[in-house]
Amino acid sequence: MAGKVFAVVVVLVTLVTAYCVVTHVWWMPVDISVHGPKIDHQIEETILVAGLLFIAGQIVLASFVFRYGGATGKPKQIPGGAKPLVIFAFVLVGTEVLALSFIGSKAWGAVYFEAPDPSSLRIDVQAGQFAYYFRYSGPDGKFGPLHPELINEGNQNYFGLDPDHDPDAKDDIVTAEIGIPVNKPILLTLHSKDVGHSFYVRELRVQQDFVPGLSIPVHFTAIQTGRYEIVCTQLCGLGHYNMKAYLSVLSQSDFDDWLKKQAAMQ
Amino acid sequence: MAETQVHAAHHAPSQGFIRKYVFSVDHKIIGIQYLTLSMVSAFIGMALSWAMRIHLAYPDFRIPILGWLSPNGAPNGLMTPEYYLSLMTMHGTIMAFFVLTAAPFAGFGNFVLPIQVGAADMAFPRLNMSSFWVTFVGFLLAAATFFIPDGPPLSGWTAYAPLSAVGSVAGPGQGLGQTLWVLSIAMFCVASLMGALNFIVTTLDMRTKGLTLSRLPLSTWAWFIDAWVSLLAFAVLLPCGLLLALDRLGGTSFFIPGGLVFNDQLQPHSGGSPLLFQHLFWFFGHPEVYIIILPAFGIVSHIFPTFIRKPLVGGWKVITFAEIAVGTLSFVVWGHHMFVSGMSPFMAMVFSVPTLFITIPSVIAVLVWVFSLYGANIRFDTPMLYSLGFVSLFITGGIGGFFLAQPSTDSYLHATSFVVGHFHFTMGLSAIFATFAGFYYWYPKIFGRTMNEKLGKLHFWLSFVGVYCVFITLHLTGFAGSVRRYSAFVDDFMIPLMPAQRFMTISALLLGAAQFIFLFNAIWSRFKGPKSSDNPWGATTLEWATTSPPPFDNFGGRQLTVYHGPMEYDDEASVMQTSPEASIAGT
Amino acid sequence: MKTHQRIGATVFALLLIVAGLLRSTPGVRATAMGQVTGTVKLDGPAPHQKPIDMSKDPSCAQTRGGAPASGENVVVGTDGGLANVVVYISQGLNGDIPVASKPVTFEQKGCQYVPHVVAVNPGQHMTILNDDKTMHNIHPDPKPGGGNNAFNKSQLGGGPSLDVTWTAEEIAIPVKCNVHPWMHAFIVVVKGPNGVSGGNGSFKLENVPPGTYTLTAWHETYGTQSQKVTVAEGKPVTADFTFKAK
Amino acid sequence: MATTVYEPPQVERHLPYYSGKGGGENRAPAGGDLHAVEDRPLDPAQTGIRVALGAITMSFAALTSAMIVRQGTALDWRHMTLPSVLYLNTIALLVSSITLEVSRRRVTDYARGVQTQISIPMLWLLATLTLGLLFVVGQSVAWLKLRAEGLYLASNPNSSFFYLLTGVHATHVLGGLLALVYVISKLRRAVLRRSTFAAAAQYWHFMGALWLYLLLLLWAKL
Repeated sequence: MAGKVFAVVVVLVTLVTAYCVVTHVWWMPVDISVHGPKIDHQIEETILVAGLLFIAGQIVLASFVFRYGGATGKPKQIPGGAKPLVIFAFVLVGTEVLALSFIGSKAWGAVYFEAPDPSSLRIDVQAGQFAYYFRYSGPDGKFGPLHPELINEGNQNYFGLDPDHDPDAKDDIVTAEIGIPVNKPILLTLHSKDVGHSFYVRELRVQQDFVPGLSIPVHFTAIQTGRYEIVCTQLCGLGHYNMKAYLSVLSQSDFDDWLKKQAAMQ
Repeated sequence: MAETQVHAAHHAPSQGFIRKYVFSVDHKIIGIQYLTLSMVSAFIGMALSWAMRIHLAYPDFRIPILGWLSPNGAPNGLMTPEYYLSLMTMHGTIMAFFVLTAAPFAGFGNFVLPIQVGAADMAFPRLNMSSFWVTFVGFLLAAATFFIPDGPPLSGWTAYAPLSAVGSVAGPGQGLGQTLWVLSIAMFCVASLMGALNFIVTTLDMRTKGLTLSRLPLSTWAWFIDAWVSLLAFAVLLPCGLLLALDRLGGTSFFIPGGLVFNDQLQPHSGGSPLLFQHLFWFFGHPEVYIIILPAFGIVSHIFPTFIRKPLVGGWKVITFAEIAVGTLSFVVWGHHMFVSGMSPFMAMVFSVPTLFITIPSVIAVLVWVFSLYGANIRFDTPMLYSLGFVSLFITGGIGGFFLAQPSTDSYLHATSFVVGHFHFTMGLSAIFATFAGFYYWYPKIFGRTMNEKLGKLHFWLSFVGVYCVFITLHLTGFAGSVRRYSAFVDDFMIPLMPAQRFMTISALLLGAAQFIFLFNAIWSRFKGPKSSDNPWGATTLEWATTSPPPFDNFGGRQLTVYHGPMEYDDEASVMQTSPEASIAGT
Repeated sequence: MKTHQRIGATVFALLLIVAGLLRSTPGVRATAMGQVTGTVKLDGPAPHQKPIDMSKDPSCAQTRGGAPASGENVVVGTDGGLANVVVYISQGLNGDIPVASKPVTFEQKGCQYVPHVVAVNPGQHMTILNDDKTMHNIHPDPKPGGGNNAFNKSQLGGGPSLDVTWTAEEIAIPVKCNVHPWMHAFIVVVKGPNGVSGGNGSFKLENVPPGTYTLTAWHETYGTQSQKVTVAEGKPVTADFTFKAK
Repeated sequence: MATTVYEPPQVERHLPYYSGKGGGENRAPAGGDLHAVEDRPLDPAQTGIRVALGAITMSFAALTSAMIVRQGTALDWRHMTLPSVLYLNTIALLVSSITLEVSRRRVTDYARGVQTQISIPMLWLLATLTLGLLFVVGQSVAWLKLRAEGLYLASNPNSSFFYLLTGVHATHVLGGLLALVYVISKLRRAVLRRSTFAAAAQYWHFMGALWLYLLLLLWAKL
């Protein structure tokens, strides 16, 4: 009896899970980046491979439990013993994981091995407890050097710039929201001023940690205008859940206006 | 002469309550002490998860006891974000170390392993006693963080530097609380090293006559392999903790880079590497999840043959070699925790491959369990139900691994609730289910009484369904980009997921409530349960060849001789390992 | 049982009376206290105050009702009055200086601190309120070893108020909210009567016992200025300050 | 049910780790006579010490990799000159290994009946103990020297690692000294098992080798 119930429960759970995944009850948001489809494709590929293993595993488990629960008489082993199982694991699962790691490496390589476009718009991103700030180089195209000892957030000097002494820093534009032009390669440089943080934009399919002491480049191209959330995914302290910023993907002309307005506010 | 006295002392039970039950060198008492400690820890950890789940789904609900417990962290029962993170940190720490590492390995291992190898005790009984008491002090240190003004640390069980290294400038709980946490973990490391050493030497040197390695029960095999993994892994966590402690207390900069600014103030550190911490931690941290799951493999493999009335397919070899492969590979996959941490993308690929390949031995283990059911005569006593539940949970959990082993898919799913769902299935609940299986299985041996079967089954069904309701939903919300370790959902993105959050909370409350059935059953049966025979399951290994509970030196001075492997079953018939009868299953 | 209660009630009533008598016999003679009033002005152009971008937390804008926020380092009124200057008696107060009994309130409103500069006596109660829908953490950072304890506590939107006291005198303990990094304020802990200049630069020190004092004005950007004043019984004295813009 | 009675299986003599060799009986016999103790099979103490040395190796490997990573990534590394007393300490520790080995052979002779006096190995043991103590004292002299130069634990990463590695190693050496004291007390009462002595000696030699390695690591400016 218990075996039959167990089998039914396992099958039910498997079907409900499969249904939820296949019908996308809760699912990834729309993809707005050039590289994103590769990642989405890889996720689908993995769902296919792993999903088949999941369903097969649970159903076989359930059916054996259903069939052999409470049986009597001389028990028997599966014909051929363990050899076919081990071969199956090595060949089938081995092929699967090889294929996954091969295709996955290609997807990964296409995203992360590609050198950033030299014409990319460079934006400096700083994370701190518990906010992001962004810096554009301004007309001179140069970022002023950072002086951590000058950071004074109350005076809104979030980066520790010294425009009085550093000419490069004079026209740097610091913003609380990141605006980017659509269809233009973007190169972010991530650095943290205190602890580890992360830069996660679900729609961009980008997640990258900020590691204190390191400057980490991230590049992408957004292909759809709109306003998207950037959230922190690396535990950074009490305000972690509330650490976010917005990414505005704008048309080129809107972006130019936006940046002008930001420059005027400095 | 001195040696005679030592000799005599070893074989005679100590007198007096303290020496007999508290500071006892008897491995059985120590095993029970470990199990009790982890049961207490499990209920504490569960209570913490309840508080967190309630807060997540019903942020305005005033949790009654919480306001009284911490007027600072939860004024009027409303949790502050820092208190949520503290509870989360302590839930992870208590569950990962004091429950999942302690119960299936140190708890059952201590009680059962020496009996299964036919020894009178562990190789080093006094070392064994100290390893429990050091663990206990570690537990007290961790628990003490709840009672200091600043509260427990909030940097998660992974305690990433520099958040965990710079001290109280990083936020509440990061002062004394984090220091106590580091000390507690260091204590746990020392205790685990002593325990692992004892397990290894006992298995190597203390086996009784005829008990070759190929005749070891599968649970002993798993504990033996596990002891090696934990010996090597905890030997790395200990120096890692030492470096962290020096950064916190000695002003060094191992993990703290220069130029950090907290609250507009430049910190006096330079040159440290946060990634170094992550590497050291995960070099321990990934084997740690196998340290947790390998004893579960062993317990389930040990229980299966008894209740399917035949040997496992492939005998002792296939499953054991799968365990060895898993244990070995676990040391070369730690980088998959760091795909998004600024590690070079090439290294990410290098770590991805062994991570994916570790599924092969895991799949072999699962295939062994599943296909052993073929042609079996399955008996559904509670231990077996829990073992079957373990297999189902482990399959489900393993599937999630495919997504997290690849850097490309991980870059979306990393740090979402998908990960939380994944590790709760694979190492959390799987290991808990195996622990329950072991508990129902060995309970008659430990206490000489049988647990109530009806309550046990009720406990199983509620737990099994509850686990799926909570943790599958976590996977699904993870696909939707729900970020883990958030104390409230203020993202535009995550507010639509609130119904799922409520569903998980209600399921988790029910799942937790079901555990009180177990608690009641365990305590009630201890005093009122029906007396058990020496071998109630018709099993074959040495622990069933002695009385229930076993005498002080396990076999009453007998030196056993072993003639068979551990899986001599054939429907109703079975042959004890100690019996000189002919083999019926050819093991 | 009854008798016990009656005895208890009597003792309690007696205690109340004694306590009342003790309270009504003040240690200091209740004389008519003096008063110092004045205005703080800024000489020169006020520096530009950057507007604050609060887009990080949309709920801030909600509470503000759309009013834009800007920095508060130098707040100058229409007629050059300099706000947020703390005026206090730095020398001349002797003996047992009474502690103000009314608690000061310190609010978080629209993701800024109200007031931006708050003066408080050591031992005086300070009530911290969060009127916003979002969570703030209150993170005062006094000088180490100065006698005041740093703390870092979060307060949920509309959550219960916090009650804080400071133990030692300290000119300007910076306060921050890390969730909204632009939020900053100063807590000035000084003994005796004090006042903070308002939007038009005017301030008022009440309950000043007669005597000659050094009056000091402190501003977060422009530093301190002092002058001598003599306060007579029951008579208001005027003292003005002018800070030079940099 | 089958009824054939099987003989107990043969115990493989040459592969002790692969056989159930009756470890449950593996206890010192009554009487505590050193000559009788000699013939006992391999003692868990020796296996235990080897396993423990494995764990210690792992810990120092972790510290080494931490040091290499820390040295490679940072610009704040200041190479320092090692205090010369370290070389004297090294000699003391190496000589102590030799004296211990001499003592161990004398104990073997004693057990075989070649030697009759227990005081000779005892003297060698005491010499080892003294040299070990000298080493620990010498290490603290090195610490004092660095302190006099103004190099503290937190001064720079090189000094941090110096204090850390020498400190952790010295702690282990102190553990070894305790083991020697235990061996001496057992020897005094003539109840010393050769395996116990062998285990302590293995640990002690390992500490010497470990120190040579650490010295090389600290000396080489990687």
